[in-house]
Amino acid sequence: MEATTDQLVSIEKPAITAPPDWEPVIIGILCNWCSYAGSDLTGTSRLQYPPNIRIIRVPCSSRVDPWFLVKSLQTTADGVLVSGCHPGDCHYISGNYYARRRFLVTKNLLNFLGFHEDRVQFSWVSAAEGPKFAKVVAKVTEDVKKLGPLHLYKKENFSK
Amino acid sequence: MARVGVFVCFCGANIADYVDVPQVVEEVKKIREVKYAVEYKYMCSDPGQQMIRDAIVNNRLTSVVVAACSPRMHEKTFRKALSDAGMNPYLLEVANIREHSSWVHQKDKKAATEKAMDLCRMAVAKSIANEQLFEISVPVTKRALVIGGGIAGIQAALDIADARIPVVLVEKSPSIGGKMAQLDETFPTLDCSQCILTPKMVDVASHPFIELIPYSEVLELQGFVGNYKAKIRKKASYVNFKTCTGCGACWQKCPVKVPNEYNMGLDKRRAIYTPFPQAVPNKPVIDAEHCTMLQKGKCGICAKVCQPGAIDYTMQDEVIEREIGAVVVATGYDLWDPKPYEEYGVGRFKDIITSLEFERMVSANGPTNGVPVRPSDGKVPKNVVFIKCIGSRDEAKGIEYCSKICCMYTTKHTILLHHKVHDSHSYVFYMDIRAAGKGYEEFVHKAQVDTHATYLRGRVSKIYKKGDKLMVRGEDAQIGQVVEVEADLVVLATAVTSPHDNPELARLLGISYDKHGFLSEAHPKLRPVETAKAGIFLAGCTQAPKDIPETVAQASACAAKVCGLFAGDTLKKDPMISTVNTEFCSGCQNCVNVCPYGAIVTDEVPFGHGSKEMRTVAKINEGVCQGCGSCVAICRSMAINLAGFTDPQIINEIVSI
Amino acid sequence: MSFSTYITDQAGLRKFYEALVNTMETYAPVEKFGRYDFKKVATVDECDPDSPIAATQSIKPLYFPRSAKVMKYTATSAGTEVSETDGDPLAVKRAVIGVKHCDARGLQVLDKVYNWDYIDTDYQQRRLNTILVSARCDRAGTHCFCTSLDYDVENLDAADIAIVNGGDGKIYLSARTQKGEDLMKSGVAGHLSGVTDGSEAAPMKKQFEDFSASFRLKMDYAEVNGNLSKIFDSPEFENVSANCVSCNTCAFICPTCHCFKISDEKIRDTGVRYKSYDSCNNGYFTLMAGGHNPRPVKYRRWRQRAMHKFVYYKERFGENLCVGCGKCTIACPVNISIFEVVNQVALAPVEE
Amino acid sequence: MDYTNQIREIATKLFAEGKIDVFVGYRTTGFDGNQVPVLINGPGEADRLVFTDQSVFNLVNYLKHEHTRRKRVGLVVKGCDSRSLNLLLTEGQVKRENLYVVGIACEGVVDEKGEKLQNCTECVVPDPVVADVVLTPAGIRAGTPAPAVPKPYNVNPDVEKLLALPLAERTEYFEEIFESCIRCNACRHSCPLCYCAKCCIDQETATLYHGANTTSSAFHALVTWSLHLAGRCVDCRNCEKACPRGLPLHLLHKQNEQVIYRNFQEHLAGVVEGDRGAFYKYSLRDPDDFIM
Repeated sequence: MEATTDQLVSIEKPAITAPPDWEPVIIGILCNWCSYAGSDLTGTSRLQYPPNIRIIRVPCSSRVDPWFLVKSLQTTADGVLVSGCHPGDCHYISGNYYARRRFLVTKNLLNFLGFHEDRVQFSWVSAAEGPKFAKVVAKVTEDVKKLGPLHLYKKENFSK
Repeated sequence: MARVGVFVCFCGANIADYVDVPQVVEEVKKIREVKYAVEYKYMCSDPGQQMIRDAIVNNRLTSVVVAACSPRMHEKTFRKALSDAGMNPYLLEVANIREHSSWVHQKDKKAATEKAMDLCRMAVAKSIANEQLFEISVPVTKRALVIGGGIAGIQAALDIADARIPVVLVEKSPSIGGKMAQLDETFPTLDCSQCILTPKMVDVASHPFIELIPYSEVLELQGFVGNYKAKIRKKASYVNFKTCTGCGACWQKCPVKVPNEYNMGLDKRRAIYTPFPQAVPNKPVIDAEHCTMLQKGKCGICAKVCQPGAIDYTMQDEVIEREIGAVVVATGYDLWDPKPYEEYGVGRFKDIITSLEFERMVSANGPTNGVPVRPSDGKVPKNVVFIKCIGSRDEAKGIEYCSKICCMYTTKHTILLHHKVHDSHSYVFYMDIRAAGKGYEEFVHKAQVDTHATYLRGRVSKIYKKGDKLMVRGEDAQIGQVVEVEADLVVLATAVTSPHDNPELARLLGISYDKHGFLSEAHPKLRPVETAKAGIFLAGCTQAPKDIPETVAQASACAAKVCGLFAGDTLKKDPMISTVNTEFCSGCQNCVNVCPYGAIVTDEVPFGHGSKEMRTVAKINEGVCQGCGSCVAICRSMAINLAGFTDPQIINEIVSI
Repeated sequence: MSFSTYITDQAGLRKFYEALVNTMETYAPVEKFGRYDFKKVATVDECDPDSPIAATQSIKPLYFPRSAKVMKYTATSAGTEVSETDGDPLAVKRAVIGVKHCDARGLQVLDKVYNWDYIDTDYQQRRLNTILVSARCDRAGTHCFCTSLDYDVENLDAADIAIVNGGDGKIYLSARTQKGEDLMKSGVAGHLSGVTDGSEAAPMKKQFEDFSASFRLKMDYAEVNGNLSKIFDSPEFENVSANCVSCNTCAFICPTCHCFKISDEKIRDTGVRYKSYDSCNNGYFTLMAGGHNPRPVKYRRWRQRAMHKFVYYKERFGENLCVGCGKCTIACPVNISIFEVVNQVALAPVEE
Repeated sequence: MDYTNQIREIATKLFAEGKIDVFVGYRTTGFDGNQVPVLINGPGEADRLVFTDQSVFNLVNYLKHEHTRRKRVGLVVKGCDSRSLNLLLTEGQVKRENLYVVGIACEGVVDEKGEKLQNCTECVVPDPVVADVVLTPAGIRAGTPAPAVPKPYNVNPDVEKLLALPLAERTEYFEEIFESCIRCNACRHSCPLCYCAKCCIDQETATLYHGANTTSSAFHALVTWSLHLAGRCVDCRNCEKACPRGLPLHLLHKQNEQVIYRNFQEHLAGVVEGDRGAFYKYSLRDPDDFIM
């Protein structure tokens, strides 16, 4: 089947077909107060989601320096999810607003440089949104799985 | 080299059923820095903690990783175990293999196990970069500031002061008492509002630990928990409270008449006035806006009649400073202006009044001495229509929330009307009757039986005038028909809104507020009286609409929080806060700009070793910093780091997956 | 011992290049973003052997790469396993064409330091396996001053095979080393005719004379070198370095700068140790672990750069650590010329 | 555009009045019409100063050097330069009272071939936003308050062209850039806004993570660096001119600038006094649709 123009436009280089048993690694950077608590709620509610995500806890989405995303994509991750409190709900009053600006620019820049836009995704997940967290992780995992392994600008000693 | 101990928990079957724990232990043993790894049934149990303590001592561990449930659950438990073994508690990392692995990947043991291994590896890598941290002690000024002198502020101030902690009570108006002082009787017991409130007001005035500053407002709050400095503006009252005896000669003689706020403008007060007879302090103030002496320099009667000579027309606003350790915000509420209900003729028809106006009328000390009358002609009304949810639960015209108290006070009003005008009849248009509370449902039920009030479920669509009557057209949803009621008086149960100046207050206090202007609590369930800013607490309707018992309960809770805060001589604070490496700080002050708490100030350091020339750098105020890390991520020079979440720690996690 | 010389024309030279490219791995200047860098080429068309000196990166990276893997290691509780890195891609048999003579000359200077004290075997291996085909320029560039330095520019022995424009469409290819001679004999020069009568000497001499007459920049090396060694404390260093932006570019593109730093990149248990370029113009270059920095200010770093190039290296190895290629001047964002710097400092009137 | 005489006069006068210790301007190198920055220490050297449409380098860069730190400095700024100066003032790196700013009502500068530079053709604020005096074709006018009326915003054709390419082709293009980068950090050092004592892209600062001089490390360094300049970059292109590999670094900055301009209330760096850049403030109306 031939790819449509739209697909062509968004196919990453190099388009490598993943080995059959390949599973993507997603790094999830979650704020402690909303999204991490939400992910805990997903656990306590026993809601199942794909096991590809590795969660890193930070106090607030505003703690997330864009170079964490770059570093993740360059080393171990095939995709990154950053999640924080909904606008207005920030435990630290305004952190997520600053973060939101940085994320938009970072996401656009990475896409400009050749990363598919689904490699870096963001979500607002509140402490009450356990089901949403499960959905978000499922979506990110599926998106990244479709894209295949990430090879752009990987560190040389990357192997897994 | 780092020596890490890893303790993997079975959590009974919670983890062990879905994660191959022994395999995880085998895997982490392969990590170079891991010198000890073990699994156990319940790591959080006493024997489990003992294992950790023993291993720390026996294996000279430099950091500890516990792979178990969420760190939000047992981080504190395990930190304590580390402390007990003589290790710095912040050398602990928790790998969350229960909420993040075993519970969410129950169908795939292999994947869950692999994920658990990765999570352990990440925690080990992070723990290697962990540093010893020490709790921060902050000295405390044991004095509380209560903003607002309504029932919430009064209760909080009294409770705190009773614990022998000095309180500064700031009230905007000339007297404390707030909205409750305007009420006649209170639901559901119908006890007299004044009777239960005024003793408390008097207590406030006479309490040795309360400094009451009426007719004033907070201008500025600087500092941090335990160490705030408040600037308070005392508005010029033009009356020297020290010499004034409160005899009342001045206001009796004052020729200027002004609508009386206390009575909702239904009668007049003078330009020099005490808001109401039981006011505390019972000293008059001059309303400068209306005083002819202050406006035009003519009159001066009050000064002439004042025997103690307490009138001082030259008085200026005065700004005073108080050092305080905690703040209770109790600024109460405003009532929603029903103007948008044009179809009701609000503003056009004099005989449509608000509930608080009705409340004043039926109050014995009100403008009509307790008899409800029609504002248009002064006649006593026979048919009164009460309309609920004016503004409340109305996204189109008002606000979407329920104001919570209107159902109950409207019920009370039907009773009061029945008491005052025996041959009257009440009609109540309502959407729902929300009577959740002790004795509330019974109260509503009793009122319906006693007063024979007609309850009509439905919205009023229009009010128009017919003769001197008001015709209220609405729907009775229960019979599915349009009904029209001929009313002498219509009473609107207007919604409770946040005080209009709450946003401004929130900004000066550095706390947040919601889209309706109500101040935000730190956690809707578990921290309902704290704000996100340490040392600032919320009482009463400033946080959300609530009735008197709830308000009083919250105020007492605030007092308990304040007393708890002041229990020691110093405050202990989580050390996971930002630190500045002044060597690399370039002094751009972007962090100062971004910090939501104003926790970053500037400092001067020498340019180089021994240099006399100074340069500006950032400095974290340890007491204020809450550890959000906003400053860390925006610091281009990488001069700021957040203890517990440093760049090396996070990068170690990323690269060790 | 003398090696053979061949005569040809532009077409023959190109054929020779083509033969080289077909015979072995060949590196040549390839244009990208308006600048040239030596890259592996599959055909002569990809490259421009006559690339302008100003826009061309030196051949240093072919011997001393920007970042070389020193080792790879895996550290687990079972112990640390160090593995040599995979085969050195730069140590295979290869030829480099389009080299300027100053570049080739730079390698001779570098040889000294790489054969001293610690013998860098990687460098030696790369050097041994590489055939340098260098051309002498016909005209000096704006910032060139190679003839001003204390070595025999006429001597082309830095290259294995030297190419000189003999005028009248004639081009001379002469083998200068045994390596070069062997290559020429191996067949790549099959289409060329050898010169046996010594007739190349006169045109080559003339080309050199024309070349050396084309220099804008000339200095008295002996005086500069002599003065510099005496004026360490000259305030002039501060003036000449005033508009330097401390950007390090000069060192990174210099054919003779050879300072490096060691860094690790680690993922999980596996790490790679790299040896990468560093620059003495970098403020952190001399920062010590305890926080002391002997060269915290710009002029001290510039002094170090000038003195190392024109005095210290000379004292130790008998060679000047600058070959006069002028690349640094062109690359410099504010066009600071090391020629001007050393002249200005060395010839500034000394205050009594 | 030739203000050589006026600048010499101003510099001489400033030195004579004792208002400055050093003057930062341009001089010719004597060949190719090439101009380089020069720091003048006294009125005697004022005749070395020139200013023409070849005065390209953003001299604000020199305000971060130790040479000018303790001194009162006179300097020449064009429109874009003045925006970077504005940022340095806001970020407390220089004190306004120590500066005498000679603004140029810039008509655009040219490259070696005499062609107007791309950033000049796209320039939004050609008039200096900070200046004591402004040299205009009509004569000298007082500099403050400078009328900073941005011209219509121009998107960068290079960025747009790349954005229209399929992802893989774009990647190929950028891979060559990152592969060519030699991590000399000339870009960072020639940037007027990169004054940090410790830079995130200095190999020294993160030896464990991106210390090497490889393509992947160059990617990391340039991306991080451009994000630190996002919302601050004034498009003077000092970095691009400094790059010894000729890399089109403006692509990164322009891409960020365009995203910021489009999404954050048409934010332009350094135009408004006191504005710290797009990342140091926020609006409740910022786009949220890219977040799940």
